[in-house]
Amino acid sequence: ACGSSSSDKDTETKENTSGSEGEVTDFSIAMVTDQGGVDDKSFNQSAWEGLQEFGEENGLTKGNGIDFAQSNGQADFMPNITRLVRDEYDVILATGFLLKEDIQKAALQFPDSNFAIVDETVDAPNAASLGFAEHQGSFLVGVAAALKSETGKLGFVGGIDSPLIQKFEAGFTAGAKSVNPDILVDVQYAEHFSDAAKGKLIASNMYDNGIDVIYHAAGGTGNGVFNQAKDIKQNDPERQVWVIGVDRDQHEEGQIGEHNVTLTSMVKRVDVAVKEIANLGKNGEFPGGEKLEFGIEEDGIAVTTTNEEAMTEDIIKAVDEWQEKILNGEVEVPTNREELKAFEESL
Amino acid sequence: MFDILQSIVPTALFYSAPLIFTALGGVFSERSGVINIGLEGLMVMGAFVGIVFNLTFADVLGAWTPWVSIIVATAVGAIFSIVHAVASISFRSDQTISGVAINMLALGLGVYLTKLWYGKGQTDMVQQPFYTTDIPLLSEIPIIGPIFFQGVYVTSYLAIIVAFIAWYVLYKTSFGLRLRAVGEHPMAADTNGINVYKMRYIGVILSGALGGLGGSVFALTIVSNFSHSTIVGQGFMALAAVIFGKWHPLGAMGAALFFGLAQSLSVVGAGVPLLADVPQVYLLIAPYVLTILALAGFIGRAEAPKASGIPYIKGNR
Amino acid sequence: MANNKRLFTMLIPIISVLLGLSAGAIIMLVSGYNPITGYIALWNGAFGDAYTIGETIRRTTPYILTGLSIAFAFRSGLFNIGAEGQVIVGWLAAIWVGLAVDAPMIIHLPLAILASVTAGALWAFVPGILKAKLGVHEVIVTIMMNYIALFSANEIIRKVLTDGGTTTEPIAATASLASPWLQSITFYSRMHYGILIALFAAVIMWFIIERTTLGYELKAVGYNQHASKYAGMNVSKNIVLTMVIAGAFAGLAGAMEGLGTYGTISVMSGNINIGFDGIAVALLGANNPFGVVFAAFLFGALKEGAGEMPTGAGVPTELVDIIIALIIFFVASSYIIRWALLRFKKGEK
Amino acid sequence: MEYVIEMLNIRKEFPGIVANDDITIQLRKGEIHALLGENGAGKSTLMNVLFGLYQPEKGEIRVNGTKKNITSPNKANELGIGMVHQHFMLVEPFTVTQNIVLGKEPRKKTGAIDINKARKEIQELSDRYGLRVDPDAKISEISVGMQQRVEILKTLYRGAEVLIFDEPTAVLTPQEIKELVEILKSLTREGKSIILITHKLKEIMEVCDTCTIIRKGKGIGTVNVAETNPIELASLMVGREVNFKTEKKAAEPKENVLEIENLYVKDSRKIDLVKGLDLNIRSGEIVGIAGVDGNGQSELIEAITGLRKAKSGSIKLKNKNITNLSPRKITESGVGHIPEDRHRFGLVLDYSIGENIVLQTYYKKPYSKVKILNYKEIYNKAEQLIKEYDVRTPSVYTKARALSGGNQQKAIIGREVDRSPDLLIAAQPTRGLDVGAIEFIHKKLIEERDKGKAVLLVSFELDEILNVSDRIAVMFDGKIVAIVKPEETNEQELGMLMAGSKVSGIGEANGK
Ligand SMILES: Nc1ncnc2c1ncn2[C@@H]1O[C@H](COP(=O)(O)OP(=O)(O)OP(=O)(O)O)[C@@H](O)[C@H]1O
Ligand SMILES: Nc1ncnc2c1ncn2[C@@H]1O[C@H](COP(=O)(O)OP(=O)(O)OP(=O)(O)O)[C@@H](O)[C@H]1O
Ligand SMILES: [Mg+2]
Ligand SMILES: [Mg+2]
Repeated sequence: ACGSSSSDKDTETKENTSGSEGEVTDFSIAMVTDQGGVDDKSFNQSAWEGLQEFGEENGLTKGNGIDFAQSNGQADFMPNITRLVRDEYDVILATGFLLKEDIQKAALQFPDSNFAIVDETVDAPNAASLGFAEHQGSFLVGVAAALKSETGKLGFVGGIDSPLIQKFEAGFTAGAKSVNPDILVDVQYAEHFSDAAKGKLIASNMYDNGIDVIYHAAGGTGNGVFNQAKDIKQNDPERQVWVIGVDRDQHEEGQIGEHNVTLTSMVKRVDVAVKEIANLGKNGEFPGGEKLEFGIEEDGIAVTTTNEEAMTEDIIKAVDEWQEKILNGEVEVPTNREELKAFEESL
Repeated sequence: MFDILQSIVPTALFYSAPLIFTALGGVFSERSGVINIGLEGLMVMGAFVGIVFNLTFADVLGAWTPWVSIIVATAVGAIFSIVHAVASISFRSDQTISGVAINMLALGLGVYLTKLWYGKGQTDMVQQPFYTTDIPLLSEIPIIGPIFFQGVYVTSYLAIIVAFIAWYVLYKTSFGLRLRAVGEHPMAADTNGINVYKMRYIGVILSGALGGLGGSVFALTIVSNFSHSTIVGQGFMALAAVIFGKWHPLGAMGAALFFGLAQSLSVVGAGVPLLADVPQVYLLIAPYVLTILALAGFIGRAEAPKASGIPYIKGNR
Repeated sequence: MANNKRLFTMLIPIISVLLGLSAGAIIMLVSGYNPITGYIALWNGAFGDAYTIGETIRRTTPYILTGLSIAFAFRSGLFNIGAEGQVIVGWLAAIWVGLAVDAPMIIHLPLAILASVTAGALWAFVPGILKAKLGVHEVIVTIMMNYIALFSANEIIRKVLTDGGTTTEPIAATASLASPWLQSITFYSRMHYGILIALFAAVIMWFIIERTTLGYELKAVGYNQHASKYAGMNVSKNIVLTMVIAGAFAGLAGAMEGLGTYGTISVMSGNINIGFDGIAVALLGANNPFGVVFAAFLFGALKEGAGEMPTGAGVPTELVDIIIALIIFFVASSYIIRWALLRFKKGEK
Repeated sequence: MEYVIEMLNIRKEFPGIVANDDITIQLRKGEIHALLGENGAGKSTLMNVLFGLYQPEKGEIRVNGTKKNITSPNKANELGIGMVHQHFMLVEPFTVTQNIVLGKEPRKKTGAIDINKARKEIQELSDRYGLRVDPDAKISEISVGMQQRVEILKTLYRGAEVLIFDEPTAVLTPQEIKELVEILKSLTREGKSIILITHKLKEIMEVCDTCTIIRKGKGIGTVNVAETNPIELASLMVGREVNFKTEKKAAEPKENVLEIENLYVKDSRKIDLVKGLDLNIRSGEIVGIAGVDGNGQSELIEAITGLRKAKSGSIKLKNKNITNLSPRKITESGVGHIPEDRHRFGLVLDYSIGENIVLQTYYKKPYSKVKILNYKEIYNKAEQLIKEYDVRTPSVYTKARALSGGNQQKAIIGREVDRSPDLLIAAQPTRGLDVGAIEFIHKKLIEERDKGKAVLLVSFELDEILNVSDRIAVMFDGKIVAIVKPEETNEQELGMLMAGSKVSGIGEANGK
């Protein structure tokens, strides 16, 4: 979730700039990571993969048409953006809501460059905002969770209480209640994206209280949730405890012996969004001043089914049905607590 | 009530265990007269080594991996702390400065090596972390058993046992007497034929070992991987536990348990109907406010070992 | 003799920096990087052009202030690990005033700065009064206050300064330290007038410590509380005052970030580290105000330059943390450097 | 081969100073050998060399005729050399037993210290040499005298044959000194040999067999105590004639300066130590308080100076009530205080001499204006005072820490007297100082009296009390139990009064 998800600084993937092959374009695009590197197995990584794919298709390589600048903290954002402006990239892409202010400022300062930001909205004629319909994905994993739950109690662990994470919370709750209006959803925020201990404490408390599926949107704090679920599984393989991953497929994190506690993951296809904006830019159609939302329809959001054992036919079928309802507008997924309230009342 | 205890106590225990180990390390170091602000760095080093070793040798060692990992982390922590020892004992550097440098060095080194070896800023999750168990026999005691001995990490009890060992060593053995003497009045110890430098080296190295142990236990029970944000302030909480516990092993243990309990309560509290309407921020800050209140209310003044912080120079008064 | 001493105080930091950089070069060599490209990247990242110089100065600014905060407390024998929390509340207060007040710059800006100073001072007052009246160790209380500051600030940003959001609106221009002129000469770096405030604060600290009766009392209390009491000084008052002034410096550092660099405040996930780094800055600067300025600049340059190392040379930025840590060790172990220098000199004769 | 210890032509340098320059001292078995010299002459340094704390640049040390290299205190212990340091080497939070066995602990099989065995061994030693201690008491809870006995036991426990005492009597009360003398004698009876550093010539005459004198780092020679006298010793040591009897005119006391009525003060353990004390001092007189340590003297002074709260009663200075005012208010009302513990209270050791000179006046003109210090004035004042009071220091910028105890004391006295307070309190003002410095300080106190000031002198040295005071108030159990005139009493009588026994004819007096 959340741009500031745990985060790691990165190492350079040591690729050398070499002559490019294939069809060459003089379009160039570079990205600034939020607090994390392009190998964070999350957000930044996904964005960089999108750029690389774009590069492959267009004969661009790192340092030669595509590039990234890594930020280790808030203090690095602006220097990185400015450096890329000075290096005359056509489009400068920022991954994560943390960069909002800086991109906003840069867009006004450098009217001749184009900017794009993932996960936030900025207001400038030369900047595009790339949003995701996280609520839609969260709705679908909510459906899966409700169907999987035997106790009728679900948990949601958020990183920092913020509009973005509330979108996950609202979507998840709405999805769960759509399946089972009586289901209970316990919502807790760790107020930290990298406090695994807190995550574990919350998860432990939730599982103790009979919750059997927890959806986390908490970055590194989620590690603690996985650990607690796996610990329970280790001691009692029969017990049904599940975690729902976020941002990317967190199947690997859930593996414990022959079991896997990751029910599913709500994947944000940042790569899809990034590739799209790159292509638009290349074709001279940069959507400056616009706000693009990548939802289920645009392939921007996906629900994984890697855990075949857990995601039974029934569940997948139900998820598909609800997905259809979202696509055809039958269901309007709430994006915040107020809308959620209205949604619940309408059930 | 019983249910609440049964959920609070084991969580408090797992939260506290790494702090107990590390704080005990701090007690040894400071009792020998060397301030150790570098506990955070020692934990980082322990977490790093514990995770890397675990990842590397899980295939070979199987179920023994976490145990061997924490032993290795203990050893590496001990070796790493020699840097602090050399600087602050032999080179007479300001002990606070040296400790701050330890913190920066450990984090820098840990993340640098992670990037060098794994090509990314964080490691994968280990496949062989610690798991909770029921302690044989004890867990069958009625009432007490389920609360204290079911679904707990063995490392939590190891921490408590180590605290009692530390107390025995510091207060009952001649080694402990000498170590404390060196921290109170090094010149008196020196004129009694005790090698002040040697004792202080031992004190610091013990803190490195226990800090490394604490860090690796934290990583292998709670986080499962290593990155720059694996240890974020636990070392400083351990330092607070040292002072809170008045530089006494059992006091430090008590303080660490107090922190664990407070954290656990703040999480459990969110689910208690009575507290449901209390804004979450109050529960979040409650553990820290409680600590301050406890200190102000009834723990009060605590005296550090007299000579701590002062490099010993032979012949100087 | 006296000459020697002065020479050594000058030489030791320089030797330490050189030793730290050499150690960094060795580490790069061992890990298969080219140290020369590595250091060229570091240099370019810090001083490569007007822009990076501007950013280096911007980064130095809050370091100076947190360094001063911790150094000031140390001079009175107190350890302020709480600069971190004091920065947060200072930052918050500055933004609050920046957003809430409507006034011409001549009133608005000083008011916002004053708010940050007051907030930092109040935050440090708590450990100060507990230490003075109840003897509670300031280290624990300041650590706890850091967490309280973090969580409370986040809550206030969400509930008061925004409508459930994570970042506030930018402050009014009348409360901003940002300078279009400074930005234009540094290719839109975020350098702002705060550096002048920070340097001025260093002078103030020097003046308080070295020239005023207050400084005389604070140092006396730091050295020997019994003698201070005997001399008729109010030890409790001095402890509280020291913490309050230290907190004021740290709060001001928050204003630098809030009014100068960012113009906003965002919900924070964990430490912002300006306060913790301030400990190293203070110690590196030997708790002397001008030493602190020098150390902050070194710190700022290394940290700023580090950003260029991965792109410029493929070296992980953490190398710089290692180098800084080693420099601190070398400075701290000046005794051994002194000893080596003396041997070297004797050998020459 | 008759010498147990020989230190031959020892030279020891410190940066910028030669502390020992070609000094020789030879100790016979079973004798008590005095080491005499002014403050800073190099006595402690020489003994630290013998004890292995310092390595000499030149010279050799022989133990029982064989040359030895004493590289550490451990080595010295092995060679049977023990030292009782001037500043006790005791770990305060530890018990007596723990301090004695530290470093050589009897152990049980479990690795734990065998405290019972240790206690037994200590009991045996203490019985044998008459060294009464409470094995289970904490050091912080026992008297200075007992602390010293612990130090002696420490050396004996380690099998010392040669014992070095560095100014053992400086901190003791007359009673305790008497006990110590007995202990020294019993040690030599048991065949131990002793080197004794002391500034008190009377003690040398009383217990020592030989005496080696050093002056400014150089050995002056060794004399047989039986063949010399105090006057000769003093002039050998100082290099000039020394006056023993302080010259003074009769006092001319005038109005009351200090009036204390029914004062009660608690100590840090919350026990009443001053219990209904009455005392008055008039201008132009020196009142000496005689008493055994621990009878409330320190608490009395701290209450007068505002460092400790009085529980009840009143303290008036020139008719103004100063009870429980802040130390600053009291100082400003005209009280000067030469504190008992100069390192703890008297000086900020890390401040320069100059900065220490203005410790109570820094906030006043001309040393500061509108809270800004004027260092020129401060150092001018300091220059003036170090000249006037003969403070030997490289400069006024030197840290107080680097000065010898005597010179530190002179700086404090200069500072306090120069403020010209109406009441000057001098607590143990000459403790640890050489005769020259003592003479100087006594002269200054009397000068103040003659200027019409009131002086309160607290001292454990009955000599000092008898020589300097115009009236002697005997303090016992928190009260003044008698007021006597120095010319109408003697040490024996004072000793009895101090021990709490009433002497006929004097009875109880309240000083009114
Ligand atoms: N560690 C040291 N470093 C530098 N100078 C020293 C040191 N120890 C002693 N001195 C100096 O050596 C000289 C001799 O000191 P020493 O302590 O031997 O004198 P002392 O005869 O014991 O004096 P006192 O009667 O005051 O105890 C003094 O000038 C003192 O300042
Ligand atoms: N590092 C040092 N540098 C300079 N002088 C020193 C140093 N260490 C000790 N001294 C001096 O050495 C002398 C010997 O110390 P000693 O223990 O004999 O104390 P002292 O002079 O008798 O004072 P006091 O009796 O008040 O403690 C003192 O004058 C002390 O100031
Ligand atoms: Mg001496
Ligand atoms: Mg002396």
